[in-house]
Amino acid sequence: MWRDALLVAGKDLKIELRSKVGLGQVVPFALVVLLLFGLALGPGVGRGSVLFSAEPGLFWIAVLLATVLAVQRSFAVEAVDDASDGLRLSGLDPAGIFVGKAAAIGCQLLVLELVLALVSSLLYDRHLEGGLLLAGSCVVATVGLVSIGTVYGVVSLGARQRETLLPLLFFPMVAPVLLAATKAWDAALSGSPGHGLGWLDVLAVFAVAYLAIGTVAFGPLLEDA
Amino acid sequence: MNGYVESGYVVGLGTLAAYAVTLVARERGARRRLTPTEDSRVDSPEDGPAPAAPVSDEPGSPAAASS
Amino acid sequence: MSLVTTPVGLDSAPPPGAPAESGTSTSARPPAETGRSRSALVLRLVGAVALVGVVATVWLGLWVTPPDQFMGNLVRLLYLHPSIAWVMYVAYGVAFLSSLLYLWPRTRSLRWDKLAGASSEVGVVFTGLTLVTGSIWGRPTWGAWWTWDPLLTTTALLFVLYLGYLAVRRIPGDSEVRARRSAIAALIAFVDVPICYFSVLWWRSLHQAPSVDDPVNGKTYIHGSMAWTLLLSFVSFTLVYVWLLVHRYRLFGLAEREEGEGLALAIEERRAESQVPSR
Amino acid sequence: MGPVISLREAVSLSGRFPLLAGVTFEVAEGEVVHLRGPNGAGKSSLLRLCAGLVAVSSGTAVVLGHDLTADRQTVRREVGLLAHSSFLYDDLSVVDNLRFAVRASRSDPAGVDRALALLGLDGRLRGTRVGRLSAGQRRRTAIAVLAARRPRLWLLDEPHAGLDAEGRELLDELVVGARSDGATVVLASHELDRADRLADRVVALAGGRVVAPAPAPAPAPADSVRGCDEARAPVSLAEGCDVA
Repeated sequence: MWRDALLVAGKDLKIELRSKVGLGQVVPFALVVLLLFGLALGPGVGRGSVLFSAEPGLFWIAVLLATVLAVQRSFAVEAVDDASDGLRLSGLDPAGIFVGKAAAIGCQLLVLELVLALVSSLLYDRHLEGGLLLAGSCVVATVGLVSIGTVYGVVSLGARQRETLLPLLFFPMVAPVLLAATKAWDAALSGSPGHGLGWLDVLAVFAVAYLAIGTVAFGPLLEDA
Repeated sequence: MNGYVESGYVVGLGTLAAYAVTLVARERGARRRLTPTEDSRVDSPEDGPAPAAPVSDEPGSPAAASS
Repeated sequence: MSLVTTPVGLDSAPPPGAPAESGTSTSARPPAETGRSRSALVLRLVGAVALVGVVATVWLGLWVTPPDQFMGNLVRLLYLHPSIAWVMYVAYGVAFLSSLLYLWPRTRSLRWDKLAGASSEVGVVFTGLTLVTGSIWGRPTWGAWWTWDPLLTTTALLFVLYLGYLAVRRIPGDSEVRARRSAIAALIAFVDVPICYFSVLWWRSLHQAPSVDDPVNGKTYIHGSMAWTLLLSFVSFTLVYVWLLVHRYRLFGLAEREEGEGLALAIEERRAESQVPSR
Repeated sequence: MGPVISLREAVSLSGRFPLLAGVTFEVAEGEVVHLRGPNGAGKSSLLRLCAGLVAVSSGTAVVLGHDLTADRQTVRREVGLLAHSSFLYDDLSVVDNLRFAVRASRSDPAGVDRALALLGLDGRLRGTRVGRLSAGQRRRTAIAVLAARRPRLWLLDEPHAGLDAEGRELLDELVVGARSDGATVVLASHELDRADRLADRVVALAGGRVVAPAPAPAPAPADSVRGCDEARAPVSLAEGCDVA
């Protein structure tokens, strides 16, 4: 299973490096989202401004939106001229494909989160503290996001109108992740990481639950795509 | 009686009644579309399509299959 | 095969062959077919009792029971909102259970898939109503239609979650394929419910002392007649749920039969193409 | 070893449309079978069924000893399906695509270079991205994937489509080579004469059913490898003997 996972992840990342869609399109998209938030919520600078206090939430909404794009890109590669038979025909172990694809998207997301963290702290004038909790919540949240993202990616592979189905399925599911990750970041940035640890547990529960479900459900779902 | 209570009841029960009526209407429509030779045989699960492709969906029929 | 302890009305899942009777709609049209199968009769009974129950609840709730010292007449919404919310959770529970039963190889049958679909759709209707009655309750009590109350926020998430589930059910495909995909989607959605609830509850408790007068376990003094009305409303709305569930289930059965008949025709036409009398 | 493919009244549905309406079909090991039939007769569906891609709604289907009604996944590793869509990753180079396919199906990695040579893809084309190849070259890459994996069962759906004259010759030699390797080939092609020459047996399909298994076009004793006496020595995948 792990051998196949490595193979698929390697393949996806090589495609990503070659085609530069992740860095070339998804990261800029997330940056634009941050800018739009800035325009929408007012230029205020300094501690009192809306942007300052909302920075964690805006960061994580941008990450969520980017996740959907990354998942859609990852499965668009598989479904060339609408034949998703390639993956099935490859003889790879479905759980391996799931872990491989999730890991590949996860790597791209972590890079994206790093870039976004720097840019958002710049844009919203909020310098980063409590780095450990920030990074920890990023990793755990990303595991949850990519697990459920990959599962719903293959579910919407079958649907013809898959561009609109994936967001509809994805966002309600990851509401707890958005909530917990934002609160964890809030705690870290406001200098009291202690409060954030509880939220880290919520993220962990979510990540473990959907990593397990994904490994089991991906095979049958791929068959039906 | 304050307006909120009435509006709550009207909206709540109104939607349920509307949903009930649509369900019954859709059921009548579907029944009309089925072949007019409405045999009395019960649509027990074995009533799959032609034997050539018996895509039957469950083995036994519920105990209460009546005539 | 014994059904899981689903409400009695369902045990005799009336076959679509049964005559279409008027159910609770008032037009007492004489049933077209003469043959009246027993299960259709049970269904009518459930429908009638549910109707009577609801009417009684409304009559008691609006006129008979006294207003509450603190909330005044607002308490009358208490006979509507909690029972609708309760039915919502029952509907999703039934959908979850039947999806599990469909996925379990031994008890696998399309009947569970139809049941999960029917119960989820009825569940979404009740979720919508929970939101509406909840915010109507909230407007006079907390001064705003939406106050991010933990219960209502989770309900809103459920609403969108199961709309997504219904969208997954509509993805075209073979009935077995569709059934399995929907069952898995139902499991995924259902696992999210507790996570959503606790994270939202915890999130709200950070911002507001949880002493908000929660409509479900309100601390109002329950006067004798109030308690009875509350119980009556729970029972009658559950029966309404059963009645709606069975009708929606039968609709799936009819749609499946239509599909089945189409299939027989398709196979005949296909055979004709080969112009050779099939051996 | 029993028949490589054995189908009894197999039915496969797409939604409500019966692609195959009861097919009885059997192929022995090492045989080359040519499926003939008009468009929509069910040729592609039969190939996809044997590759384990579509569910068997009813009847029985056993391929390479795997019962497809129970498990359709394990057979895929031993089967090579060449279909209209080429299952290639546009952003990866030709050689990367082959390496991925070979390692995914746990085949012998050495087959990659030999396949590239056989299909004339080992020069400049080797490192170019598949996305930038011409349709013919993409087709050759898809065939090269099969040649590299050397599956025990070749299922070819319109293999000659999109190939130039030289490509078609190469494909025919590959089929002959595959058979001499002990593989089994089932191909559906509109190049009727070419396919008939390659095949030991022709099976006609119509309306999703086998209509009349026509007798083999020319008596070909099983042991003599067809084309041996011709000027060119056969291209055998095993030893990779050079093309005269």
